[in-house]
Amino acid sequence: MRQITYAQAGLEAFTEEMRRDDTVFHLSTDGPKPLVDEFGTSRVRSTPIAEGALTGMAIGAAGCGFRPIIDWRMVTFCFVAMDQIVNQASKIHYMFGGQTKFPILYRASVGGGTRLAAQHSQSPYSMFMNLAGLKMILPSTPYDVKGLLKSAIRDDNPVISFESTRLQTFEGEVPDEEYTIPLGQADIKREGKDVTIVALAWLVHEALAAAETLAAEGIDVEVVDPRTLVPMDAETIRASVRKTGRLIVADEAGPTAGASAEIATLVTEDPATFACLKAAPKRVCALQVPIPYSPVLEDHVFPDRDKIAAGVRAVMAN
Amino acid sequence: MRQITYAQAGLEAFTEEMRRDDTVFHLSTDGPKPLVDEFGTSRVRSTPIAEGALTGMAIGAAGCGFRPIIDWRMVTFCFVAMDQIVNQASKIHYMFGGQTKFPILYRASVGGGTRLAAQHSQSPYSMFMNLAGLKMILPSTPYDVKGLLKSAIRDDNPVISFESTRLQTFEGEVPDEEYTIPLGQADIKREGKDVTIVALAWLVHEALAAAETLAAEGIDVEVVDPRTLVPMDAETIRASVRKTGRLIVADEAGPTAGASAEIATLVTEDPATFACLKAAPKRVCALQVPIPYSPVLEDHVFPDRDKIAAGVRAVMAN
Amino acid sequence: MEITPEKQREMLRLMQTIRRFEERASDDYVAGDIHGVVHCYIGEEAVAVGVCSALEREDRIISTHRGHGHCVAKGADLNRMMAELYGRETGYCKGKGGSMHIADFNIGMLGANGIVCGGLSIITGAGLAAQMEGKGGVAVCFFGDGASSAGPFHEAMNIAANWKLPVLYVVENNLWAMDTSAAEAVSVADIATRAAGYGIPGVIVDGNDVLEVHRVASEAVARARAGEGPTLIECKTYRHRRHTERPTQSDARPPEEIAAWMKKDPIDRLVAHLQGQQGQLNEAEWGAMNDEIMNEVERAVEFAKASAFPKPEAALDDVFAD
Amino acid sequence: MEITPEKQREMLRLMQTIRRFEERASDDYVAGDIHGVVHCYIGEEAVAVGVCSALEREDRIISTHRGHGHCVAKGADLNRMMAELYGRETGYCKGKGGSMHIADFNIGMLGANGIVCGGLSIITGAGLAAQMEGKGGVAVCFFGDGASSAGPFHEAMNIAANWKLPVLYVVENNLWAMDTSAAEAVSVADIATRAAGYGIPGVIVDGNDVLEVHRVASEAVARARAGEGPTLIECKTYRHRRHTERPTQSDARPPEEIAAWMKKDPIDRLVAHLQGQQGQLNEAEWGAMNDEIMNEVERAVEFAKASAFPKPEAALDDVFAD
Ligand SMILES: Cc1ncc(C[n+]2csc(CCOP(=O)(O)OP(=O)(O)O)c2C)c(N)n1
Ligand SMILES: Cc1ncc(C[n+]2csc(CCOP(=O)(O)OP(=O)(O)O)c2C)c(N)n1
Ligand SMILES: [Mg+2]
Ligand SMILES: [Mg+2]
Repeated sequence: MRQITYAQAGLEAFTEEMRRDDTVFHLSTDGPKPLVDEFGTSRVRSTPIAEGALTGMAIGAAGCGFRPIIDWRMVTFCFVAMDQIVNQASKIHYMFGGQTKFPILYRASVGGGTRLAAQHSQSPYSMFMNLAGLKMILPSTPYDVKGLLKSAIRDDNPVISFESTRLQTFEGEVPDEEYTIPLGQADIKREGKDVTIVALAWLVHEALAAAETLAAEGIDVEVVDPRTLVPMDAETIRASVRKTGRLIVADEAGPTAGASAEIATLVTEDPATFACLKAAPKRVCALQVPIPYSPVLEDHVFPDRDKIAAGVRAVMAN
Repeated sequence: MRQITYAQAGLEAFTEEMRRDDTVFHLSTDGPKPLVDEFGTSRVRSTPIAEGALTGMAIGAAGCGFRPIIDWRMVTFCFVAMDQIVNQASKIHYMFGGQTKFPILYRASVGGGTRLAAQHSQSPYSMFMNLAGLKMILPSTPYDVKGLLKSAIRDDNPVISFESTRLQTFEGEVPDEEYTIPLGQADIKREGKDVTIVALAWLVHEALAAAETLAAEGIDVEVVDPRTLVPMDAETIRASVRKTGRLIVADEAGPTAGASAEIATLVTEDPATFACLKAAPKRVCALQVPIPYSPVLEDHVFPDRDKIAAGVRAVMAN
Repeated sequence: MEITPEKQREMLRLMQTIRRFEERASDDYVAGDIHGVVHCYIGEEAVAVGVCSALEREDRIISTHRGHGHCVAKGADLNRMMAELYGRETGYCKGKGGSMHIADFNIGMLGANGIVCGGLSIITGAGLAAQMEGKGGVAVCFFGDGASSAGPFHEAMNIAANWKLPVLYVVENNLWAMDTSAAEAVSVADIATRAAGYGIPGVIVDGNDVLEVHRVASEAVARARAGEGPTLIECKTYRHRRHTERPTQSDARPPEEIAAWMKKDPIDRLVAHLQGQQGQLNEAEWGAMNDEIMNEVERAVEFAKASAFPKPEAALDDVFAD
Repeated sequence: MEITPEKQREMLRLMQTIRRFEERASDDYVAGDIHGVVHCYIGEEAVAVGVCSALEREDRIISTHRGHGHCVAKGADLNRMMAELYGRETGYCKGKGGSMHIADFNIGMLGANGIVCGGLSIITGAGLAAQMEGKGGVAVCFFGDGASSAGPFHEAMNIAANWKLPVLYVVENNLWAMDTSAAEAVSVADIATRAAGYGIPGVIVDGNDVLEVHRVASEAVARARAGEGPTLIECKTYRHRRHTERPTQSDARPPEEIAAWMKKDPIDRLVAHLQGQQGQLNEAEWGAMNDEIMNEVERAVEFAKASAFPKPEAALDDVFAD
């Protein structure tokens, strides 16, 4: 099968969906050239630097029957749009009693490792998870990003796509044929029986690398990729932990009230799964600090395959 | 000892600290009358409805040696200020290498039960917990709110005080003498040996009421009030659970990636505490929905003493 | 452009409907049948009615926390409005929204909004939708003097001006934002002044003169439909009542100021106009119109009271569309 | 007010220092010694230097993602700047900030800022602090044409105007925000036009003429110190380079436009001015000044390279002040 990058796969999803449905349009600062070239500046608009306005405009246009895509670019820039996200987009369908649909795709890059320091290195998806009313995807492969983005664009709700900066150039197999991946289905990226690593985004690949190392040590690791954060496929994760009895959650975000805390709690609060736990669950996350610039500092902050492997060994020792 | 309301206790904290320190000043839409009367409109300013500007202005003034208090009023209104909170206030001390202090108090009311519907009924503290660089208090009594607010105003960092709407008129003992409560110390509001309820804000009182009911059923409940969300006093909570072996977390916010998930995970990920757990921990939280207006709907959404008691019974049955 | 006497009487009927509806809502709020908060539009009716009577059903509007007037002016059903205030399942939002969140997308009413300045970006998106639809539709944003100092105002005006979006930005300058005066909060005397900074027309109008409001709005609508872009319309008006109907609600406004504005009541003014110069409304007709409106409001209350509360479990519905 | 030849030469020295510092930073970035991203100010030096030379050390400024120029103009130490770019513990931020976050509160430099329009509210707070301190201090905000379309601009201008805060809002209109032109993004030809909407002076100045910038800034500073409130100053200028120094960085600007602006280079212009009419700088002096600056930059690089990287565990420090 052909190999394309994660970034290319995302672009394909947008292109195909814009061809398929005239009501899809795209707003962002500096509209992406391939989309402008194909669809023109009326459907692919370069905007002033006013992400709050764009985010709200999407709501208005969606309520009028369109399917806007708003690319915030870095997740950092969506914080100027937080009122529109928290107070409007996440609640509007509900507080109006479901009378109208608001199909919107918001898109943001997340993560660090780029030496861009605190403001430009963030993975704040859990902030949005606590809200009710937003769906969220966090794909880890070119295949997943394309299939999930297509479902997200077709979904009748506001969906945020968080896409890892570190994965933009990552290559993987993507079929020529059309396909979609339903929101809310976790994917078991590797089967194993001794310990479950629930890994998010870039850390899926670090977890798979750690699994190789650990296999050589006789530890058989299962790697589960939730792919969608809301709705979360708790059952796939719990079933894995019921099988292995051990849980590691690996996330590029800090641990505190993170997606990692939610995943750990979904596992431990389920009595049947709790009963199968052989050891305390463990989060392998970024240190709970803003992200520093200097390479020596930044590398110290983020989890990676070695820290995951160390976490697994610790959990196996319990 | 004299009894005063939660709201009055907060006002006393502000008044005393403004008397004590000339660099403390106050910005909000519609400046509070008692403070305006005592300190004048230069130190207690009524502002245009531009919470983003106020939030950022606090950073600038703090960096110049002042100790601003910004009252966002409802937490809802701080989402227009989220860029200043997330990208500036939480990171600025760190990303500038600690060269200057930014002592700021941000204040917000949280919670529901007021029939104000989705936009005006929110408890989103966990959104801020995932950030690093902000301290946060969530007091449950007049005594705590006064003592914690005084510490927060004196703290050299940005601190957010989340104050429960339902508690504004709640009365409790507050001494005439000056006192402060250090940030980061949980308080055991009731001792017990069978089950630990970690309850937040208004739910502390619901948990205490549930504890009375359960005592009659022979269940001895310990109620722990973290009081401060960041830094969280994990050790007091863990020690309680090591004693009781059972954990309920009661929160007016929705569960997903909430403070409740963090507290549950702090307990379960600690091997020594995990080893003492006799049952799966349980969250008793709001339903994961925006808050509806109609009383029948709203009452269905929030946790209360009955739901807490039911949660305890379920955990005891495991 | 002449406004026919029929149309003027229709405007009067809508203005009086807003007033009677809200008087009743306030009473029932204080009595405990309506919950949360109620913000009355009374005194400002000429703005909503003057503007909306310049629109077609297909045109879209967005409102504020003070939203009943805009709903009624755009043609909303009083029964479903009142049922929403009463928290019943027959309400516009099935009881999920209440006073601050009434919407009716079928009549182009994109919702009241509890966030000050929260509607500006949303309606600008509706303006973009209208432009992309290419059917000559128009979008109208109502907002307060208080909202005009918030950032989203600036972003929306700049974008709408850039793209010549068919939007009317109607600022209801009632001189106060809660207890803060526009004189304190807004750095210029006239908010319409700010239009020049976006290269678009800024018009000031007596917001208590429904015919003037209608005229100004009609011109802006014509500009918008012709593809000439947005207009900022500042309506000078006043609320007769405190910020909310809460019995504890403070009010910092000078009594003389209130008294002076009560004399400029927009309904009295239109009645006088119709009765006087034109002789188009006699006392009996006006009385009959008022009775009819009172009946309509009463029927709305009865409808609300006869309607069921939603089932508690309905709280779990409508989080997501499926 | 005359600007003495000494002062003009000092301005020249600062402008040339900015340029040489950034040329070197760019080289070392491409070579891989500096990480993340570097935005060069080259071409716009007259703005930072013209404005900052109208300030006292106690006055405060805030900057943008394109911040080196403002740092140097306000008197920052090249060694600590370069060490920060190199990610060393001797850097201004101990290696935590990098190019986008250099600050030096001791000289009133409140920081570069990676968020477009992120500085406006912060500096307005510094303006409030200056007003409350009552020592006649002034606060200056540098920001781009792109930033001027964002909401915080509006909120800050309105508040500063209301409270007559001693603030200069200096918009560096370099005609582009990344690949989007001001012509597309800003709905008026001159951003300074917007000042009228706040009731404050709006001044347009040739941002490549350091003496004119200095004159305009001095007037605004005098107004601010006298308690007369803020001024919006629009400096028309241009960046010589692409948005960032990333080898892959796109550039949508027409080559002719770039070429035309290269001819208006602010440094060439001041050199010609000093050499020509006034005869205040001969070729040898200029050469010597340049050599000195090159040495200073070289020493900064040596300082940076000789400095240690922070210890990895230092990542855990400075989350909170204690
Ligand atoms: C962002 C935000 N801040 C504060 C509030 C609280 N609030 C509700 S209405 C109001 C005053 C609004 O004044 P204005 O815009 O003039 O409208 P009016 O009430 O006069 O119709 C305020 C401050 C809010 N709803 N949203
Ligand atoms: C809120 C926000 N949105 C987007 C960006 C990405 N970004 C960085 S610089 C820039 C262009 C800024 O243009 P301008 O303000 O004119 O400054 P210039 O680069 O021309 O100096 C953009 C869009 C950002 N940093 N912050
Ligand atoms: Mg008002
Ligand atoms: Mg620019």
